[in-house]
Formats: sequence, C-alpha cells, structure tokens
Amino acid sequence: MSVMSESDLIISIRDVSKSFPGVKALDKVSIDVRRGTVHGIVGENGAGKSTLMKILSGVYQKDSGTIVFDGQTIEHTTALESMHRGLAIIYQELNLVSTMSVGENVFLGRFKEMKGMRGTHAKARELLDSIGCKVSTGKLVSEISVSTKQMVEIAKALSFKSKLIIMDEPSSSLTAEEMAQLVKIIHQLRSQGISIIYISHKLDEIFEFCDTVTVMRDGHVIDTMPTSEVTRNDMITKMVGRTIENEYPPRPAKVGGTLMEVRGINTRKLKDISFKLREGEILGLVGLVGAGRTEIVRAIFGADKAKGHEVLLGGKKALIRNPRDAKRAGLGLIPEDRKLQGLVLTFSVESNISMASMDRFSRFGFIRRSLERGIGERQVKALSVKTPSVKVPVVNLSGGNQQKCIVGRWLEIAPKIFIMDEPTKGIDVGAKYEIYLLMKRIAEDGGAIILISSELPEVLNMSNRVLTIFEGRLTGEFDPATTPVDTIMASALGMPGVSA
Amino acid sequence: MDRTTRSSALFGILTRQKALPFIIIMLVGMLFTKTGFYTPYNLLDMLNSSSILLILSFGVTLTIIAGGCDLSIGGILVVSGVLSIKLQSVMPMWPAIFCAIVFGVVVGFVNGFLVVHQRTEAFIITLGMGLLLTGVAQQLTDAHPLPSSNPDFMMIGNGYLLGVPNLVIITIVCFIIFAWLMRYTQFGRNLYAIGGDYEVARYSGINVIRTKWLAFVISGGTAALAGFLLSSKLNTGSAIYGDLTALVVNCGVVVGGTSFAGGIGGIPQSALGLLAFGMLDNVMNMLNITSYYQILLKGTVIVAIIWLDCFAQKRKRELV
Amino acid sequence: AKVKAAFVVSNQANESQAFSAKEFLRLGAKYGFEVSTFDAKGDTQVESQIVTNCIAQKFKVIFLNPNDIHAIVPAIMKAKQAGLVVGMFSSDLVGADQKYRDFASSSDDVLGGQLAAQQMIKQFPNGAKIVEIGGQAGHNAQLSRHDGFNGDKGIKGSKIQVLDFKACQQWATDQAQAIMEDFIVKYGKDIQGVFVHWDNGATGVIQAAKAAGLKNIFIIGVDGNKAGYVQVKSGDQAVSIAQDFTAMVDKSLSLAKDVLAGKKVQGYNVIPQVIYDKTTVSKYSTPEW
Amino acid sequence: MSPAEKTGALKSAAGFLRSYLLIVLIAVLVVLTAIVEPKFLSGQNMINIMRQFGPLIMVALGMTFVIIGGFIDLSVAGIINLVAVVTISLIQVLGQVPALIVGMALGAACGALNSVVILSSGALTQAEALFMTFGMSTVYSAFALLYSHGSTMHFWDIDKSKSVFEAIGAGKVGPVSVSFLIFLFFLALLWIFQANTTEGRSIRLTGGNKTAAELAGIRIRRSIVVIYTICGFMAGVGAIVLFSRITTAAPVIGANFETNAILSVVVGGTTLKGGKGSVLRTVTGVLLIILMSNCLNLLGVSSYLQVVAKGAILVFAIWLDNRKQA
Ligand SMILES: Nc1ncnc2c1ncn2[C@@H]1O[C@H](COP(=O)(O)OP(=O)(O)OP(=O)(O)O)[C@@H](O)[C@H]1O
Ligand SMILES: Nc1ncnc2c1ncn2[C@@H]1O[C@H](COP(=O)(O)OP(=O)(O)OP(=O)(O)O)[C@@H](O)[C@H]1O
Ligand SMILES: [Mg+2]
Ligand SMILES: [Mg+2]
Repeated sequence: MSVMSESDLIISIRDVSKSFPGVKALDKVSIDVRRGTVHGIVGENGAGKSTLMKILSGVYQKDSGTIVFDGQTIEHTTALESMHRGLAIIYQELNLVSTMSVGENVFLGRFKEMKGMRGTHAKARELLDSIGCKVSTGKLVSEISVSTKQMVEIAKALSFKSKLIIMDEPSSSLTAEEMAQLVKIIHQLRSQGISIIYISHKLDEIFEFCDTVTVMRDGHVIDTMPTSEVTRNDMITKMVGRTIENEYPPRPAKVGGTLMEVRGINTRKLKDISFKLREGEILGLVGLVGAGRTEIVRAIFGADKAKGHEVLLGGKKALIRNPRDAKRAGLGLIPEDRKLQGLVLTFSVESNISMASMDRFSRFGFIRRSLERGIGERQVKALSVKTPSVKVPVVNLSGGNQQKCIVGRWLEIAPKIFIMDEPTKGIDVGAKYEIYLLMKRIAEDGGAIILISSELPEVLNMSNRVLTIFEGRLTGEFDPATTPVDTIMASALGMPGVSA
Repeated sequence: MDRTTRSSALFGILTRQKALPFIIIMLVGMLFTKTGFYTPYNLLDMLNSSSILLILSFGVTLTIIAGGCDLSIGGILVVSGVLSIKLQSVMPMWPAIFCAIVFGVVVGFVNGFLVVHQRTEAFIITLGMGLLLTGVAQQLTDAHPLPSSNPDFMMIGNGYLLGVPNLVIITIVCFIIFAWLMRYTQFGRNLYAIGGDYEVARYSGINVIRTKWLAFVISGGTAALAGFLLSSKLNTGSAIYGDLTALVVNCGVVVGGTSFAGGIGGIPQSALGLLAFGMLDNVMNMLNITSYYQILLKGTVIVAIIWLDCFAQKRKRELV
Repeated sequence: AKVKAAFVVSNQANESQAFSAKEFLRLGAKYGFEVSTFDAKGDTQVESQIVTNCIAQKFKVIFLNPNDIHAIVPAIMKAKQAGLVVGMFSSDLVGADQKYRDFASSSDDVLGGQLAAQQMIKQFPNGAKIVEIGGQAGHNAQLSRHDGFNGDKGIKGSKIQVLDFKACQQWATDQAQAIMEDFIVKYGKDIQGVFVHWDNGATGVIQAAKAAGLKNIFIIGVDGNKAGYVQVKSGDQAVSIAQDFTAMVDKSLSLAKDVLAGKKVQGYNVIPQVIYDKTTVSKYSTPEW
Repeated sequence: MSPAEKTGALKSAAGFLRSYLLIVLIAVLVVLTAIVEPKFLSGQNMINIMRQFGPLIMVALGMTFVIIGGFIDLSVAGIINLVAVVTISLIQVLGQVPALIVGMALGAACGALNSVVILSSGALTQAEALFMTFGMSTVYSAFALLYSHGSTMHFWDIDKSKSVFEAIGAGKVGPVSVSFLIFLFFLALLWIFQANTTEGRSIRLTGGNKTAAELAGIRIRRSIVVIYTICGFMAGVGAIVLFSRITTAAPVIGANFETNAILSVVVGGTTLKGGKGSVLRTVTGVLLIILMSNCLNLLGVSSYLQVVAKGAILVFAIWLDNRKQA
C-alpha cells in the first residue's frame, strides 16, 4: 500500500469513528480505494458497513477522522454536495419515492437538468435499457417489484457521472439474470475508470469481480487485501472472528406431532401455500426480499385479508380473522419492522411489554398497576433487557433491547406458536445468541416457531426444517442439517431442476 | 412515455378522481331540467363564482402535495383584501395591491418557517394563524366593511375581456401557471418528491426545507391575490369574508383527489374538486332546493366522495 | 302567469330571516309573484353568487337582505343591467349606491339604535351608567344600531354614560351572556342599564343579571321577536324595539308590483318600529318568530 | 458564572419555561389582570369563570380522546346544534329527564355514526377523518335546521317543569355552580377511564401506533368507535349545558365549538400525532382560553384585539409546545 501515490486513490478514509446512542458503529476505520477498481467490503450484520457509506455520502456526519475524496478533504458534506462531487450511492434500504414514476425517480431532483418530463423519461429509458431493465418509465414505483426497484436504484446511481459508486448490497434481491447484467455493468464501469465500493454478504460475488476486499467486524477494519490473495475460509474467519460452533446453539432435538396446519393461502402474491408445523420444531422460511415470506405469516396471523385458506390447530379448524383471534388461538408474531409494526415508540418499556396481555393485569376492565409492573419487570429480568427502569420510553433503548421487549410481550402470554419475522434484525451478536437460546427454549417447551430471516446462516443453523419460497410459491422443503446450502439457495432463487 | 401507460394514466385519473364523475352526473342531470343552466351566461357565471376559491385552491394544493396544508388562507384572504383597499388612501392602486400581496407572501413565509423549519404541525399552527389574522382584519377595519371608492379597482373583479369575466381569465391564467409549475418545473416535481417521501427527497439532494418552505410562501401569496380579487369583486374589504373559506378550500382539494398525506394529486384535480362544489351550489340554486336541504346535500356529497375515495383505496390495499 | 321573484337572505339559520322568507312565500301570491327564496348562509361571497345566479335564472324581481350592503353592490349593478327590479329588504344601500336599487323596505337600524337611546334617556333623565353589547362584529345591523344609539339623535349629549361596549363574534346568546357576566364583575352594581343589539342576546344578559342577583337593570333589546315579547311581558326586559317583518314583506311586494307596472315609487320606505314596554306590550299579539 | 454555566442556566430556565409554559402563561395573565383590575379575584368572577368553563370544557374533554386516539372530529359543532334543538323540544313532549337522556344518547349516536362512516370507508388517517367529520358536521347542522325550521326554542315555550335544566344552567351548590360540578364529575369519570382502564390504554396505544397495536391483538376498531362515541356524547352534554345556561336553543348554537375545542386540547399539550395527552391537560388548555377572554374583557381590550391576542398566544403556545416535544 505504501507504493500507492495520493493521486491513485479515489477515496482515502482515515480513522473515521461514529457512535450512535449506545452503539459504537465505527471505531477508527481506515480504508483506501484506488481509482478504477472494485473494492469489496464484507462483514457480518451490524459491522458498520452501511454506516460508513452513509458518512461518505453525507447522510450521517462522522464523529472524528478524515476523508479525502478525489484529492479534496471532505469535512462536512451533504447528500447533494457529494453527488455533485461525483460520489453516488445505492442505499441498502430502497431509496425511491413510491408515489412517483420510475423515470422521475431515476432523475429525482434533476428535472431541470433533464429538460423536463420528456427528457427525463427518454434519458431514463436509455439508462434502463443499458442495464437491461425493461420496466416502463411511466410506471409508479409503488407498482413494481422489489428487484425492479433495485435495478432502478442502480440506474439512478449510474445517472450521475460519478467517479465512485457505492453499492450497498445491491444484489440482495436480484434474480440471476439481473445479477449477470449487474456484473456486466460493473465490468463496464471499471473499464471506464470508475471506482466501485461493493458491499455484499455473498462471498462468491466478492471473489468474482472485486479487486480488493476489506473485512469489517464490530466497527473495526480487520484487514484489507487483494482478493486474489485470500481464500474463502480465510475471509470467513476474519469476518466472524471466532469459531462457528459458538454462534448458534444446537437445534431443538425433539420434534413431535403436527401442531398447526396451513392449507391453501392465496393472495395477489401468494400461490397455494400449504404446510405443517410440528411441535417442538423451528421451521425456517427462506426466500429473497419480497418473495412473500412476510405475507405468508401475516395471512396466518390474520393481519392481512386473505380468503379461503384454513388454519388447523391441533387438528381443529381455527377461525382467525384478525390478530386478536390469532392471539387467542395461541399464536404470537414478532413483526419484521420493529419501529412501524412492533413498538409504540413513545410509550414506556412496561406498556410495550404488557400490551398484548392486558386481560392478565386487569379486572372488570380496570388496569391493576402493580400487576402490570410485575409483568414488565419479570420480562425485563427474564430477557435481561438493558434499561434503567421499566418506565423509560422504549425509544431510548438500543435496537436489540427494543426487540427483546417485543419478545417479552409475547412470552408473557406464552403462545404455542411463535412467528418471528426477522427477529434479529439490527441486533448485536450477544443479544442474538440470547434470542437463539430463547427460541430453543420455546421449542423445547412444546411450542413451535416459524422463523423468517434474511440471514441465511441464521435460518439454516436454527431450523429443523426450511421451506423455500420463490415469487409467492413454495419451491422446496429441506433439512438444513443435511442439505448443501447451494441446493437450498437454488431453490429459493427459483432455479429449475431443484425441487423437494 | 409509451401509449399504454398514458391510457392507463387516464384510466387512473377517472377512477381516482371522484369529483369528475360527480360533475358529469350533474351535467347530464341538468340536461333533463328546464332551467337556465345551459346558457353561456350561467356557465360563465358559475366559473366566475368559483374563481376565488379555485385560485385559493391552487396555492393550497402546493402545500398539501408537499405534505402540509394551509388553513390560514381565510385570514390572509381577508387581511389582504382589507389592505388592498385601505392602502389606497395613502398610495395609488397598483402599489396598494402589490403591498397586499407582499403581506400574504410574508405570512406564507412565517407559516413556512413554523411548519418546515420548526417542524410544527401544519394543521394546527396554520389554524391558529388564520384566527390571528382574522383579528388583525377586524382591528384594521374596526370590524366595519370597508368599501372602496375607486371604480378602477372594482372593474378588476367585475369587468370583462372579450365577453369573458376578468376573474375567469385570471383563474385560467393561474391554472395554467400552477399546472405548469407542478408538472413541468424542477420545483413542482421536487414538491411531489418531498410529499411522497421526505427522507428520500432529502437523500436525493433536494433542498427539502427551502422547497417546502417556498410552497407555503406561494400559498400565502396566492391567498393574498385571491383576497385582493375578492375585495375587488365585492368592492369591499371586511374581516368576515373568510370564515369558512379555509376548510372549504382544503376540503375541495381533497375531494378533488389530492391526498392529504402528500405526494399525490395536482392542480387539475383541485380545480375539479372546487368546480364540483361550485357547480353543486349553482345546480342546487337552479333547482330551487331550499336552504336547509342544500346544506344537507352538500354535507352528504362531501362525505360520500371522500368515503368512496377511501373505500377504493382500502379495496386496493386489500386486493387478494 | 305569475312573475318570478327571488328573495335572498343573508342567513336562513337566523330566525328573523327564516320568518321573512316564510312571509314572502305566503304573501307573494297575493301580489302575483311566484317567490323563490335563496340563502347566502351567512357568507358574503355566496350572497353575490346567488344574485348573479338569479340573473341566469331570469328572475324579474329580486328582494335582497344582504350580509354586507357594500359588498353586494357590484352584484346588484349586474342585476340592474340585466333589467331586474331590485328591492332592498330590511336594509338599504348607502349614498350613491342607492341608484342601483329600485326601492328599499326596511325598518331603520340606525333609527332602532336611536329609539333605544331615547328609551334609555326617558328612563334616566338625570343620567345613568350603562353598558352596550353589540351583535356580530361587522354585521350591518350591529354597526347601524351602535351608530344610532351613540350618535347625535342617540345618547350623545345626554347624561347617559356608556361604561363599556363590546361586540360579539356571532349573534350568539352565550357570547352576549359571557360578556355581560364579565361586565358585572367589572362594574357590579354601577350598571343601571344595558343596550343589547338583539332580543335573543338580551336573553343571555338577563340570565347573567339574574345569576349575579342584580335586579332592576334596565335592559333594552331590538327585534321584538318572541323572546323580546315574552321577556318584556315578564318584566325581565324593559324595552324591545320591535320590527314588523310582515309589514316589511308586504310593502316590498307591493312596491315591486308598482315598479313592474311602471309606477314611480318612493326609494326608501321605512317600516316603523314599535316599542314594546311594560305598558304597551299587551296591545300586541305574540309575534310569530 | 462561566459562559458555559451561564448558557446552562439559560437553557434550564428555557426548559422550565417550556415544560410549564401554559401554567406560566396563565399565571402571568392572572397576575396582570389582578393588578389592573382587582375585581378579577372577586368571588363573583370566580363563579363566572366556573360557568363559562361549562360548555367548552365538556366538548374539549370528549375531543381529547379522539385526539389521543390519533384522530380528529370536526363534527362536534353539528352535534351540538342537533342535540340542543332536539333536547329542548323534547322537554315539552317527554318531560325533562327522558329528554335529557335522549339528548345525551343522540350525541353518542351521532359520534358512533361518525366512527361507522370512517371505519366502513377504511379511512384510518387523521386527514381523512378530518374532512369526513367536516362533512358530517354539515349534515348534522342541516338536520338541526330542518328539525327546528330555523327557529329558536326558549325555556318559556315549555309548559312542563324544566327544573333540572335550570339547575344545570344557573344552579349553585354552596358557592359552586352546578355546571362546574357536572364538569368535575365527567372529568373524574373520564380521567379514571383514560388512566385506569384497559380501553383507555387501548385508545392511547391506537393513537401511538395503530399498526403495532393491532398486531398485538388490540381491538383498534373498537377503540375508534369508543373515542368518537365519547366525543359525540360529550358534545351532547356540552350542548345541554350550553342551552341550559342561556335558556334557549338555536340550530346554530354550536358554531366554532370545534375549533375552540381542538385548540384547547392542543394548547393543553395533547399532540395531534396521537398517543400522548390527558384530560387534565385539556383542563389547563380550556382554562387558558376562558381566562383569556375573561381577563381581556376585564382589562377592557376591544373584542377585535382580543381575537388577535388569542390567535397570537395560541400560535406561540403551539410552537413552544412543539419545540418541547421535538
Ligand atoms: N440511525 C442509527 N441509530 C442508531 N444506531 C444505528 C443507526 N444506524 C445504524 N446503527 C447501528 O450501527 C451499527 C452498524 O450498523 P450498519 O447498518 O452500518 O451495519 P452493516 O454493516 O451495514 O450491517 P448489514 O450487513 O446488516 O447491513 C449497528 O449496530 C446498528 O444497529
Ligand atoms: N412487488 C412488490 N411491490 C411493492 N412492495 C413490495 C413488493 N414485494 C415486497 N414488497 C414490500 O416488501 C415487504 C416485504 O415483502 P413480502 O412480505 O412480500 O416479502 P418477504 O419475503 O417477507 O420479504 P422480506 O425479506 O423483505 O421480509 C412488503 O411489506 C412490501 O411492502
Ligand atoms: Mg448495511
Ligand atoms: Mg419479510
């Protein structure tokens, strides 16, 4: 690295730190990216990758450190400034205005530059064609699929004549065909001398087209090296930093008879979903973002209107029209979006925990505070939620502790069937492990869990059985302990030739 | 844009736009009555009568599309009306009118500061602002109507150009300017983006604060313009002309199909919404419907249109 | 065939106007009119819309009781241009504007205020301290009554002293009551008389005085409606300056008939107001409104 | 003091001012008025304030629940119009107690109808409810006008006993007016309901986050029906207190009550975003609004300037309160 001259570098990050309340997201991170290269960044969830990128693009401000982009030191930047400087970013969370058309989203904020509506659509068409995306530019973003959205995002980033493009997990929801297109684009860009920072959890991609790779863990840079000089195993060790066995507890052992049977869920998106859930089992659902996993569990839980399907509990038909019915029938749901669907953020830890079990601490419709306090404190203790008191607003807690509050809410009423949609999203490794232990305990106590997670290792290691879903259809059923990962992934990607 | 999306956009307007079918029903229904509805005089008169509310709605639409709303327009309307007359005692007419409009712009600026910069709830803060301004107008006029003695001033709001009332022409000009602004300019499209998703707009490098702020300024200026025109039309300024105006206009905008959540809608929609109200008034008078039933009918129409709109959205959400 | 006539009221939720509308419908036929009534619902903008709408509907005659006698002028000019007969009802245009109307049939609100003042002076020849509570701030009747009461032919020059004056936001009884309550706190037993612009407002004033245990306050109201009539009869209210809307309607219709027949009519026609007080009230029958 | 300490002290002073802004404002107003016009503190005036509290506080208490639940109700003006004319006319027909009961039930029924209209359309946002209830208000007002033919009804029109209503309007128990006691009764009832019942909690949760509440098995639809019904019911009570106080009922009697009620709730510190707030806060909000006109009347401020002052203080209070929450 010492041989590189300054002008060789498109960006040079030195000792950048960033803290969020309760989390040190980045701790003295230093990375250099050379011009005209593809620089991969890998690291487990929460390592700080997205945070770093958002600092580069001006969404967050760094606490300390220096950033030199294209020879210029950047102190305090905004999204607009960094774009004009030639730094474009594809955010991990989709970043489109759903009420506007595809074309306008590509050139959001640059209507004038595009010389009006016609120019906007024409140029967007050109751009989308160049990356092989056929969606009509007049369509509203709210009407297109997640993977198409991803392609539109890519088009948007390309539309800036950028010197550096950051791609934060662009492939997480692309089909194989679209992925191939993306690889082609990346090669093209590199040959034009444009640099790319490429973040992904898919190590194959890193090895396929990244020149250099940086491994991050817990807010630190562990190592930066040319891809040609590392092996896959090396990289994984660096990423995780310890032996794999420690990360997940052993799966629950005893699986009993059928606890719940779901027959024929059909919605606009889902096609004829039927499966069984057994006592003491953790059942994983695997699929891409937007495959329909969440929709399946929401339909079961009565949160979405779905018609014609049946849910059998212990062999008997259960009538579940709304979440309340589901709760009474012995189901519990940890929704995928903690802030929007799970918590009432301004309310106290205690009332967030107690909100599903109001009948347990009330009599004749009157709340009995001492009982409620008891419930709150019991769950806080049982789950070791880190909070000064049960009275503080839940918004003040860290993500993991917030998640635990939702878990506690349902543990209090001890549902037989626990549906967990992304239960460890944004949760640190330690807390994750605790949640895994909890899951195991619930299963071993005769309950059952449906687990949805975008982290493949998590589903594979925790589940007794996984179902793969592709575009609203069940495409396979596997025992993760015995099936190779590739087979499961192929099924989840809807590849023909693989079926249960 | 290809043809299919264009025709589907048209279809979308027809299904989303609940005021349009309602207008068509009225137009068709009136064919079968023996009234003077279908006379050029009446049709122009109907437009003329709706003109002030239409102009007000254009400004308000901007704030609603940007994800806010403006309930202070009633107050701005009356104060600017009073000012445009009162100031004529110390300066010529056009400067007086100019000052009145500047006043509206200033109020809009303050609204924008409070709503956008200070992040207060637009609904409640502009409601309070409207109340305050009504008091200002009362104070300015000692609660007396203030007639203007300048015939030129009156002719602005009551004159004709080539047989078309000035107000109708001004409304059409405003319509074209605002529709153009919202559809064909950077500013307009940015407003849609801001109302659609504030954060995304921010990340995309749009100067969200300045843009949304400007929407309030324009709304204030438009309200002041409407206020001066109203005063000219009535040849009088008074504090009591704007009492229900703000709610009626905001309601008309929503009835037209502009979403109060922001990001969806447009000037043509708002125009249709308020035209529907204007036409309903006209039709009810033509049919000699008695006062109390008129009130009943109008309330029912408001509820029905918004109900249908919400219901259609619900059906769309729940489509299985 | 009957002549099409329109009666436009400023607000039909107001009972005097609702009553007038009824009278127009009842008496119209007698004079050969087919009367339709229109309601501006208290909105000045709507009021001028209705006038132009009446032009479109080809009415021959239009009777108008406007919210705002200035703001209606441009619309009246159009009606005049279109050849309609324009009669002002319960109000009149002022100054040069009067050329745009054919006639006005009205009890004079300025005169109403003056009559009230005279009653007050008659009661307190040696002077008294009183308060005045106005109707809806900015409403034409409120302004005229206030001006009449305080003007040259009113208490000006007399020994009556107005301690305080406050107008309401609407013609709302509870607002008059709240203002009176506050006046009582402020001036207490000093208040010897009250001029309140409308009898329904007087109802609130009476409640306030009763609740404070104040007796013998000399309360004058305007309208002579059922409330005023009953209150005067029961002695709660001293005087009501009564308007005769039936006579007013009758006069309007006959004037309109004359104008259509090409006769020359007097422009301003005052319908005399009568005074209800303890001694006179029993001479009159209970008003219908 | 060091500059840091100074700014710290300033900050905490500002913080204090913000958290207790309303109380501070009320105190300033009271002290100012008491100095200029000592009669402000007289027993007579205290009774006045109690009485003037009457109708508005009832409506505002009901409105508090709708706003805590994350919605809004513009229809209270219409409900007041309708309940007032119907109830007063029923005294003659049914006698006073049945009329009272029918009146309150009618208010509750109108409120429930609002919630049915809202829920059946699937409108779950405040904005949609805003305009729907605006329309409903017009509908109720129209029914009030049609029912009464636009005429005013007076107590003396009624041959039957109306002692109950007279007591509500002007009665006193010791020095305390009956309407104030009614207010205290409903305040206690609604406060217990809000703070101590599961339904009260459900309403707050619904206002805090509808989606989360529903997924946790809370009956948000029922909560929505409950808040609108309470609001309608309290508007009905407000109507009864109002017409009893002035001894007459006109079909336009409720004008502007919706704006004043919403302003008092929000000025009291209940946020329009929902989930937060309390009926106790609303009491301070109403107190401010009532005191404002009482004090300004006593200070001899013209009615026009009063509107300006009222508007300015409201805007200021809302802005400061908003900053506090930000
Ligand atoms: N706005 C925020 N407020 C508080 N904490 C945050 C915020 N954004 C991120 N964090 C925390 O910072 C840490 C780093 O998050 P970041 O999103 O950068 O991880 P990542 O490496 O991109 O993970 P992933 O692979 O899941 O995308 C996490 O612990 C996360 O919870
Ligand atoms: N085709 C689509 N169009 C618009 N939004 C979509 C689409 N697919 C998914 N979404 C959004 O993504 C969310 C999750 O989608 P869904 O439940 O279908 O898939 P999932 O497999 O659970 O995906 P995830 O991994 O994101 O949980 C939905 O709530 C929806 O808002
Ligand atoms: Mg990330
Ligand atoms: Mg999901």
